[in-house]
Amino acid sequence: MDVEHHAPPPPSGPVPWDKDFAFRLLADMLRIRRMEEKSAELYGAGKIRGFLHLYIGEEAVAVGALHALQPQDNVVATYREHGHALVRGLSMNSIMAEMFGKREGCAKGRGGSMHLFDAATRFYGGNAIVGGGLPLAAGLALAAKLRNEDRVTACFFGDGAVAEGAFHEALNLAALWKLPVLFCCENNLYGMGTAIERAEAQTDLCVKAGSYGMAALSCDGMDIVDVHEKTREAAARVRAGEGPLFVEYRTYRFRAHSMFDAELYRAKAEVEEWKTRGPIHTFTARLKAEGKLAEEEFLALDAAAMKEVEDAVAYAEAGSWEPVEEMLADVTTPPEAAP
Amino acid sequence: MDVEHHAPPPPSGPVPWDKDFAFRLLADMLRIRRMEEKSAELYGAGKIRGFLHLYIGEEAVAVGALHALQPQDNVVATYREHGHALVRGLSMNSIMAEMFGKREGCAKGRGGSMHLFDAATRFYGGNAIVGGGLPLAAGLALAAKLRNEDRVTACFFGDGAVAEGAFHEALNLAALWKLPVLFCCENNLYGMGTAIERAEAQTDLCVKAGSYGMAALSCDGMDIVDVHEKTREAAARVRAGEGPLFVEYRTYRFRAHSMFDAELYRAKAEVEEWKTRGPIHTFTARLKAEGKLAEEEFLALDAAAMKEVEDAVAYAEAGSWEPVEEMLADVTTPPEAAP
Amino acid sequence: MTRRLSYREAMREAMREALQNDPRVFLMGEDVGRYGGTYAFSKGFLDEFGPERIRDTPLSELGFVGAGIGAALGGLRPIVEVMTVNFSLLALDQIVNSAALLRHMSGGQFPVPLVIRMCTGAGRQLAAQHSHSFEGWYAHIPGIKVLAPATIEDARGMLAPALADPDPVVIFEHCGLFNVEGELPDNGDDCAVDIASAKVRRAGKDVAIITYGGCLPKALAAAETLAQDGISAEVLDLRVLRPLDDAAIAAAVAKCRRVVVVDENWKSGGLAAEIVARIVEHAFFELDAPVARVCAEEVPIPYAKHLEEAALPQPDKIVAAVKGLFA
Amino acid sequence: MTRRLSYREAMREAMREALQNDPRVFLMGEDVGRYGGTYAFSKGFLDEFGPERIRDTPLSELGFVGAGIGAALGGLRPIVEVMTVNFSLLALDQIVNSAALLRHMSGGQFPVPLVIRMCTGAGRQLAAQHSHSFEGWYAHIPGIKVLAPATIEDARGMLAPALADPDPVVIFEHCGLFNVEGELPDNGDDCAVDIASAKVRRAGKDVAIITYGGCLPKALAAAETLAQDGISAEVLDLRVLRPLDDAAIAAAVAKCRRVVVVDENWKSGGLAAEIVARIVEHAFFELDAPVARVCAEEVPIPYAKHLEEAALPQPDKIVAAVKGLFA
Ligand SMILES: Cc1ncc(C[n+]2csc(CCOP(=O)(O)OP(=O)(O)O)c2C)c(N)n1
Ligand SMILES: Cc1ncc(C[n+]2csc(CCOP(=O)(O)OP(=O)(O)O)c2C)c(N)n1
Ligand SMILES: [Mg+2]
Ligand SMILES: [Mg+2]
Repeated sequence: MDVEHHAPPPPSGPVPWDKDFAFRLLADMLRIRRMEEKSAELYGAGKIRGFLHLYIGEEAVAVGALHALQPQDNVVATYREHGHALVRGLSMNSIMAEMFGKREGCAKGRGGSMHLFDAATRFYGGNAIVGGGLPLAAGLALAAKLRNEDRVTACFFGDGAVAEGAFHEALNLAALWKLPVLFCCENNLYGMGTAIERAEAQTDLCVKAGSYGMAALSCDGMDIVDVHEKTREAAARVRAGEGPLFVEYRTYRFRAHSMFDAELYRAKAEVEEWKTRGPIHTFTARLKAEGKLAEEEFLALDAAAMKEVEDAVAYAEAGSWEPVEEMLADVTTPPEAAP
Repeated sequence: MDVEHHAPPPPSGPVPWDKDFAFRLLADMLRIRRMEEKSAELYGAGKIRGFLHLYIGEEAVAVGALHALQPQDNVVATYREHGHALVRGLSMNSIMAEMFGKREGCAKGRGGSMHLFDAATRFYGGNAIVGGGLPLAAGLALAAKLRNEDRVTACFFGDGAVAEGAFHEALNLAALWKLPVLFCCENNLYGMGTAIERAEAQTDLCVKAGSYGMAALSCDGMDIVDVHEKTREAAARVRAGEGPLFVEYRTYRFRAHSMFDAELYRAKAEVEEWKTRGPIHTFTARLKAEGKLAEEEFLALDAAAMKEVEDAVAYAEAGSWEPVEEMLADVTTPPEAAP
Repeated sequence: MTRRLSYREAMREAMREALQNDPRVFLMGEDVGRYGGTYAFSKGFLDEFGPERIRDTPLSELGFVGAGIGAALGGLRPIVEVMTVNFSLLALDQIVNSAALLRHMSGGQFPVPLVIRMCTGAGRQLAAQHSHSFEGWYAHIPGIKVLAPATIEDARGMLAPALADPDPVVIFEHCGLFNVEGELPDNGDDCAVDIASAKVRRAGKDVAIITYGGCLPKALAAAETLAQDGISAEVLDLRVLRPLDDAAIAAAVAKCRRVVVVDENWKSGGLAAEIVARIVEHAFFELDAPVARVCAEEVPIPYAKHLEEAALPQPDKIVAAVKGLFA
Repeated sequence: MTRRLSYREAMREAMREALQNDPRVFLMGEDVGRYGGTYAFSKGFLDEFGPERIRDTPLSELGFVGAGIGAALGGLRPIVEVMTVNFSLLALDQIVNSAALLRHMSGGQFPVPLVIRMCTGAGRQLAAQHSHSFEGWYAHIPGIKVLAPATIEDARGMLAPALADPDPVVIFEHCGLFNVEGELPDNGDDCAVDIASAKVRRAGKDVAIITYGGCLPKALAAAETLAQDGISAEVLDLRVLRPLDDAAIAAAVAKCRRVVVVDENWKSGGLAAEIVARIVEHAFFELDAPVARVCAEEVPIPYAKHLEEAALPQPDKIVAAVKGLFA
């Protein structure tokens, strides 16, 4: 490999949260992790099909960031969005059913892994076009602004998306019009098999944000404390009307890009090094060191997560298939329903 | 008007060129100016049709920049490219004939004002899609690099193009791959009727170039000396293998965007202010002040330009129409000609 | 009572009305504000409605069309003007992959009530990159509605129902029509027309000329000429390019038994092909002759006037195609 | 003598050969290098040919396709891989407005000898945004050639002539075919096939099934079934989608007098419509029945397997369509 990516030093310093809050975030990371592990297994078993992009290793980002938002906020995500959907409030049942292609899924089984949606929690998907969500997010924020709504739009995307024209156009629009968007860049150092050094002439992504006159923060995406604290600050600034803000989360994907990836493009040692910085066990270790978490508490949280996964799988299994006759519904509004 | 654009102070300092070179550049500016004025008139008379974008006021840019290139270099331009084509070496006859739609035109009359082309001088057009030329330029430079050719590709585009995704993707590619491209941004402060302040969150375009890790220079596009000297330096750096370079020419369009523009978007006073900084008369004044140019010499250059225009019009008038039966030629290679 | 106005004035009036009636409506696009609209459709709007609702955009077709989709999801009713269909290629990903798919793909949760207007067509010597007609491509996309107002009435009346439609609607305005004038029935405020049906613009019995948009005047001119030669041509204006009005097409075929389809797309794979295919599927046995097409030649549209004219459908070509059916 | 290989291996071999034989050829696209190619088509190429010629690109479809055009103008022979047709919408402006138009618009001065390869089609439960089939759109564009290799022979043999072609060639590789295996005549190094003609893949006399790409195996399966019912179906593989082989289509019509056209585009405005329109224009009086189409349903292709299957052309639908012509 001609580029190497070393993991940052392990997070340190006190966890500035009360036990309850810390537990909620830890629980959410575990819920994602267990759901993802199960999903990989179910993919092997042929229950989940299509493309499946796992979030394992990156849990601190979605959990830390989404807990900094409020219920009225909008969320726009990518095809690697199971974790975001779950933390945003979609039931694991509806996510799992969606991945099974069942009608009880959050998109009736039409979308699958890459297209989770939920109007109730303002979760706008689930977009399988890299960069496709960024202009949408700018528009959602424009609507909020013109309607004088107290609403931040958080838009998640990867480092790979930064090279797309859509990124450029959306960031410029958002900055030009001072739209309340939080651009959440999950920099896991690779877009599929392409290391950021081979995709970006400028690998300091915060510099890029500056080229739109946009404020930017970078944080350690393996450290849920850093993620959450910085995102909270960032969201507050956006909410206060400062305009858009760019947050870079430096993170790492422990698994393959999708289920079809032989991982020829990165060294095993690099992956192993980052794994030692796994967001769940470093956070757990810190909480334990501070005496905020006992092993049995951890096990209880983990058991709950596993139970939830088990239930979700059962729910998905028991789900139904959308009848073929209904397939054409919702392509457009039926004429009779139109005003 | 809620934004104002003041002209920079008039250029000063000695003209660092010998008389011959200074005359050539002055002559080229005059050739463009007279050709453009005539074109406007011919548009009124219905001889030239379609869209016609005049370059009046911006002559120092094309003339100063293109005289910094070498014959083996590539040039990629926009729909406001009559001046570039002329300075690059296309005959005024072939340009005028093209605008008349005649077969003797540099694109057989198929392209018109926005689509001048010339393989002999490596003039790759004439592109009516804003930003469309930038990826092409990166590709031309990639070919030169892979073929080990001593060839710089100069790509002209406006401030408006900077907002396009094509700009972003092309600059990143060029910087990432260290391609020999000179990105020549003609910042005339407006994209059609939209002032740069309403199009770019970051109006310092050199900052944008920096976001691709690309070196950037800004120059006074109303001062042919500044344009030429900086472009020469820039081209030399690109030729030496430093990678791409971004040059901003701060200039101003004296005429309407095209022949259909009521110019509601800018104050007359602003236009008048910039006109006092016209590149031809300020350069003329400097040469005269230095004793390098006598009034009769100026008049002779101007007369020669007017004569060339007159001849070009006669040539175009006398030209022929491509027969309709040949219209389908060159859509693709005819099967018999294919290998 | 009628009043006379141009296509441009009609569309302008329609936009103004929409902006006045619904605070959720706003207009966004390149040069819609300070410049007054590329084709002067929105001149004066900036003063009347302010820069928040008459929103000049940077040159970022993908970005601002996508932002329009997001704004629609966020509760507004955007009118996004893409200057011309030529530049809409840059935005096509957002139109297809977001606007058109979202409602279905989300299980019905996210309809996108967006109107996209764009100028289309050739005929003004703007050369190859500025003379496209991609209506056929747009009409291929499930999830959107495609309109082509060809008359003053439709230019005036299609916008309101398009904005009321819960799904994305793309409106194609042919650049050759902007200065055409016509009479509009003085209905007070109710100018809305349906956006579901095709319309017979001239009744006839010997041949049906099926067309839309910028080719409608050419088809009508051809029908005049044909009348002098004793051929009675019906002219059907499709008006709505997706979903197509199959009943109206079938009725025209049943009545005339001979059909010429006219559009400005390149012939291969243009919208006319779809019309032919549908006629074959639904009314094959009612045809007395093959269905003919008069479309653009398969060439980048040239700048020179005589070549541009030769490349585009023209009344004489339509007349010749009709006569060919009687040969 | 024959040898057995997969579609993937065939295309891979063709690329390798091109890279070995012509130093002007290089491969560029997302993840063609370190990753080994999204579908493993270029695994090992990076080591063999180096990063200059096996060029990983950033996610910038418009940019790197445009760069491919420029590189072709600059004297190279690029093979640009757009990962899938879905993402090609982002590059469509460059393909239409530069690659396709340049030669004509420049008065013949600037041909663009470029090959663009892309994966197309549905059937792997990738849902709406990853299941498009826009071959019909590409086949609409004058100035480019469009190929759809459906067999091992064509996957192996179309690239060389495409690279030799002085104009842009777009090659659609259907994702459902990659693992299909077949025999290849062992011609030594000469694997090139023509890129001008359609080919009869199965001879028959009662009905012609006209198709291409990923639908070819489905058409052949349908023909088997029909044979059991006593209907002899000819299967014509178009192979070249632009320009279409009119003579081969006319021959199939003349022979069988009944036709079903099968493709995976959405029905309205898909390529099948063009085939129908041409048959009507050139062979109307030879038809014993209307031409039928079997295409994708007009719906964003759903993820769930049973829905995806229902949305796509299938052998049983082809069989039913054929039988409908005899009813
Ligand atoms: C426009 C587009 N091009 C290519 C792809 C194929 N693709 C899917 S994910 C991906 C990598 C994206 O990387 P990044 O943005 O860093 O996100 P990550 O997968 O690392 O989370 C690619 C190339 C796509 N889905 N969309
Ligand atoms: C992609 C695209 N969008 C819109 C247009 C219409 N248009 C032509 S020129 C222009 C302004 C471009 O401004 P700029 O890049 O600053 O160049 P200038 O005209 O000032 O030289 C616009 C909007 C176009 N030709 N292409
Ligand atoms: Mg990444
Ligand atoms: Mg400008």
